[in-house]
Amino acid sequence: MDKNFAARRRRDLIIAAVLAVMAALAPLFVKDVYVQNILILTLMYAALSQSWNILSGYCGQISLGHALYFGIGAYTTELLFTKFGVLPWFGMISGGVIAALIAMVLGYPFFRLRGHYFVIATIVIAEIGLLLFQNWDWAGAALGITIPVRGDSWLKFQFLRSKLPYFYFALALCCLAWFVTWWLEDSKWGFWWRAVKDNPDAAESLGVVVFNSKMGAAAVSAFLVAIGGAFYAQYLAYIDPESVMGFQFSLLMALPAVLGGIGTLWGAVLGAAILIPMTELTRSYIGGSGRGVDLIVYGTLIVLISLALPQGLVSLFSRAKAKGATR
Amino acid sequence: MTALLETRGVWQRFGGLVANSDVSISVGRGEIVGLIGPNGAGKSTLFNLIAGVLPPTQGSIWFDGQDVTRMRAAERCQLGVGRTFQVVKSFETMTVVDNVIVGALVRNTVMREARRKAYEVLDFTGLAARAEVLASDLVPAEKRRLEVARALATEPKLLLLDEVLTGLTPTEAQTGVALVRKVRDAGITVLMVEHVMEIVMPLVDRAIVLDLGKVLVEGKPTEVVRDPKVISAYLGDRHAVSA
Amino acid sequence: MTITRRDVLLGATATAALMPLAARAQTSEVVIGVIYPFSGGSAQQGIDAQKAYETALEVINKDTDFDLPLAKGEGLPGLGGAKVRLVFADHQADPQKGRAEAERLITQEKVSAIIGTYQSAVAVTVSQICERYQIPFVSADNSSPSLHRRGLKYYFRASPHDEMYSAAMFDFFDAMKKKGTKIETLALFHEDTIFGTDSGNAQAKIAGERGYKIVSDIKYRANSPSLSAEVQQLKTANADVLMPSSYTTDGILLVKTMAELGYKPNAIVAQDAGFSEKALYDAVGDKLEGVISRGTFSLDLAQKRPMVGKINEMFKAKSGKDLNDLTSRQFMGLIILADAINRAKSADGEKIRDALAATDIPGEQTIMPWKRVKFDEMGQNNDADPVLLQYRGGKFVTVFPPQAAIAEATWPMK
Amino acid sequence: MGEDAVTAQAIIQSLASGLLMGLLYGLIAVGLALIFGLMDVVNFAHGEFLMIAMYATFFLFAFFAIDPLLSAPLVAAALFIFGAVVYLLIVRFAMRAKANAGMVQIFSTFGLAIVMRGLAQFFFTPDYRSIPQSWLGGKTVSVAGIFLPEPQLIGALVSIAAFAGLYFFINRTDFGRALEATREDPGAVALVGIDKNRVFALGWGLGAALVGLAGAIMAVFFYIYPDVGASFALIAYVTVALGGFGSVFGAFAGGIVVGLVEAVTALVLPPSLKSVGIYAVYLLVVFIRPRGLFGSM
Repeated sequence: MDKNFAARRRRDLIIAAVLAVMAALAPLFVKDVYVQNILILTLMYAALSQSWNILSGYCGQISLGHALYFGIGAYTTELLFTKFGVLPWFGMISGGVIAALIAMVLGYPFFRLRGHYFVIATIVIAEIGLLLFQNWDWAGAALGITIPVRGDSWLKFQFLRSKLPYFYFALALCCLAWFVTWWLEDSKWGFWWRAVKDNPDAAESLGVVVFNSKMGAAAVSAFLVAIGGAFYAQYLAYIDPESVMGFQFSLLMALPAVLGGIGTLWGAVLGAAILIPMTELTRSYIGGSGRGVDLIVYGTLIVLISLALPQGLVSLFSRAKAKGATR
Repeated sequence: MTALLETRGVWQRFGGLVANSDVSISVGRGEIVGLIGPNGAGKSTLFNLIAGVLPPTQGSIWFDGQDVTRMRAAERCQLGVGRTFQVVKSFETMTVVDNVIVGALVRNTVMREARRKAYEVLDFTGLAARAEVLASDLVPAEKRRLEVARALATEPKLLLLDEVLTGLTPTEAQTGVALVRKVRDAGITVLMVEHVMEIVMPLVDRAIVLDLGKVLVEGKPTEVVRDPKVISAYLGDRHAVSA
Repeated sequence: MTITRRDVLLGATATAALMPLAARAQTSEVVIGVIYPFSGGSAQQGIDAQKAYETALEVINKDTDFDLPLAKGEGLPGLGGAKVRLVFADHQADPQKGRAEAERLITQEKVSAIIGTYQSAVAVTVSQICERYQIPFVSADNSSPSLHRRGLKYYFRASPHDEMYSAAMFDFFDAMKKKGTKIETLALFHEDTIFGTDSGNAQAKIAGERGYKIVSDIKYRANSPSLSAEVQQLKTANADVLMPSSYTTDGILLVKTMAELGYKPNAIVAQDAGFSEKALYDAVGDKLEGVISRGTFSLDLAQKRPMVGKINEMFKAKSGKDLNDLTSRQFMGLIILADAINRAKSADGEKIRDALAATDIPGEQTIMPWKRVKFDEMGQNNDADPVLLQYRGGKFVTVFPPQAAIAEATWPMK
Repeated sequence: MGEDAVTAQAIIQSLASGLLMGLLYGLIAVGLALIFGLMDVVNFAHGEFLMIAMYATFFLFAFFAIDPLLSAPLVAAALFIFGAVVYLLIVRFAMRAKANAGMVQIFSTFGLAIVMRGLAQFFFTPDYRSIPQSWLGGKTVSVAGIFLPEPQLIGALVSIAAFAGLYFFINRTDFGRALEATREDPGAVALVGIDKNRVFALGWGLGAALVGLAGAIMAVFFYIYPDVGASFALIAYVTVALGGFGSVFGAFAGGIVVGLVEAVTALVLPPSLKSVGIYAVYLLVVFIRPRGLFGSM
């Protein structure tokens, strides 16, 4: 039994390594920048969703307000860069730390809330953040911040035409988020989180400090999401409150994990790999009609997947495996 | 030698309702103590006060020579108080062994150690064959057993059992009784709450009877069952007698 | 007739594969990317824009006898009669999506230039991408003044921005004051987006310079469920002129709420947007008799220039609406862009850019009341004169500036 | 002195407008509260239900010249059917999910919201509609300089009547009792021969009908387009959560609180931040009472 478990962990790691290498080689074959852009977004949302999954999937605290941390990452990086000349690499880390701190401060009152009260509180706090940035003149208010792009530079993490640096950063972020999840899954924290999600009272009786567990999950999750936000800001070279803190980001972080399989190691990656190219392609190739057909397709898919596969697309794989095992 | 667990003049009030009034009990090391009483006697409240679910309104609770009155459940667990729940609270989406690992992590920070410990406890409680099954797929008796296994994995000095034997078939109850003895033989003190006297009396070394939130009688089970106060308390509660 | 996306894709790939780069300059068609919101809250603007561009395309590609660049004869004579083809893309009001679509249009569809975008935030990222790929971006209908001040080489805007519009409003106030009308206090009412913020800032600045007192400066959240509190404050301030910068939705709610709370200002001078939309007047036109909106287009021009009326008919046949401030700018934007491509005699971005920079079209050869089209070093046309239009008896009448006006402004409004 | 009078009047006007709007918020939100109370499901397509109701009112007006006041019952009836159908086609299956039940509910109704927006755009075009002339539209009652717009005034009365009716219905009718019983123990009612699915479908119908009523009144003074629901969705959720999920009276109280807080915030902060006031009050309330004002603990 014990060996099965170790073998499964090793297998996951090997699959991830193979996928990462394959992804790293993809730009050799994909020269089209439009497709490269889709790949970058897919990797970014996979990373974001994987990070969201830590708090909401593993620890069970469903947040629909992670856009707040995404926006904080983006704004910290770009405010530091444009106002004080701080390199985005430092800004990125600062953004992550600030987001983690804010997540913990918010955690104090928030983690007393349960169920829908918690979900709505997360939506509301992100909305407050959005409104504050929208009215904060020093941070550009609605006009946002345009990042001056002067030329290719690793130091400033900006590139005129080449998408490869962004691609590899997104890939690295995705690998990092996946690896953190993989590592935490078989750790004290991972077990605590799942216990807290399933039954906080029982967890408490087994020596799990439920509150601290939630705080830990929130901090890790917010940190990684903020790094994603910083990346997005650098990639876009322009941010405004709506386009980095809008509710749609909170949803886009949750959706891949939910569709792929919430609280699972592979759910977020699988979900993003299907969802993001689909949204991009439906918009590009049927969205121009102005008839809303892309919305109909997209929405129907969400309804169908969530009804047919409540445990997400990964359950297709485990089902197949379970069949194989009984044979 | 001091008692392992002591409650000193514990009161618990819920609004106007007094659930425990001036309860002072003690549990010695290596004992199996039964906490019994009719419905509404305040057993569960006292149990929860000892487990640290909520602090008492008044009085103090001492464990292993320490005042734990203000400690939360998780901290008491770290000191060596393990408990089960009357209504089972398994981690339904986790496997049986993973459930137990959560408990084992209190004393083992290295995952490999915790896992080894978990399998050890599963062997001890006779659940080893079900280790890889999801907790939600267990039958009720197995779930009760899992509760005990999880608590044992925390390597407690005191194990609090909340009606683990109630509602089981005679055979299941027999296995349960055997398990409790085995636990005591392993050197763990047991405090068990039971509603129905017949099941526990042969098992416990000492029984404490609560009625109307107060300690009514305390002593050897054979003496307690014959005590007229106990009989009248239980007679007032027909339900228990017929059960 | 619609060309499916796949056809376009196949076509573009085939073209790219079969022709060496040099030969492509002599291609028989020039592709221009058009980026608008086609889904989401402002999809209607995208759909209207599409009709305006299709109208312009007809003028360019077919033989018409308007006094517009490229109207006579078919296609672009400078490229051997090459036809212009448009590729539409949906940005859903999201700067990231706008950017992705711009990149796709440039690299996959091989567009020679891009035109768009309605939302200013999207214009920011789209123009950045165009700059990186050295493809001209024509900002047809964005009015945010910050757009052309970013040192971009490939950015062009033929129509006025909000500072020019606002200046025109204050010129009008000055003129009215000279005639003895009392205009001392102003109330600003603008939404919290780029458009509203820029507009509000510009108006506050000019008001300060010219000695008008702003008694109420209300920034509100776009698409709020209620504007009662805001209107209440406007009513309390009771300024001589109310100056709203709102899109259609909030415009409708504003006017209805004003009526409900019994607020009737002496005059409303609006920063276009919602106040040039048919939907707004369908909804609350009866309460807007005498409202003044800035614009850069007026159907009155048809009296002087008959082609304006004819082009309006062409557009109306497609969309069921009259040309308005937005759709006229979109129409003109494409004509100006196509004219530059024609003069560049090339589909190459850099050559088109140089041709755009050299543009000099006299005002008479546009459908606008402009002096001419000539871009400054930042790509802004400073000769695009705004006009002020007053809504009277169900249509707009030009009331300012005097050279374009066909009537005196009615003040106060009814 | 004169200044003060103006200010006092402005404050009273703000509070009056806030109260009227609040009662409407309550009416918009109560369907959500009802459905949640019945079966612990939050309908994330609630804003889109409102949108459909507004379109229905608009088309009844545009094609048959039926005034919104008259069409309100028709719209409510249509929404009743719509709500029941949504339950039978989607929510019923969402509730069967063994794992991640909460997630499945959230995202299946959320997906439905996107589909509804897409369909609205497809069939009704994204153009902005509104009802230019109606019996109530643009009319105002003025009392001592305080203006009470008739659409909102009637809306507030309808809201109070609806809440009273709902109270009566839940407490005094057989179906209401069945609803209560099912909510307390869906397993047990099956034993008494009540079909759980039927009760739930009717509950969804009733919830949707109430939104229908709200939509018909909103259509008098609000604009209509496919995304209009988004403006109200979050307000409705906050209203329900503030009052306490599942509590019909809570939705009523929550609506009033939201309306008043919105009005007061706009007096003290820049109006663009007025929803911050609502959100802050929500957070404050749930930090003190984690189940909202009237939620059961």
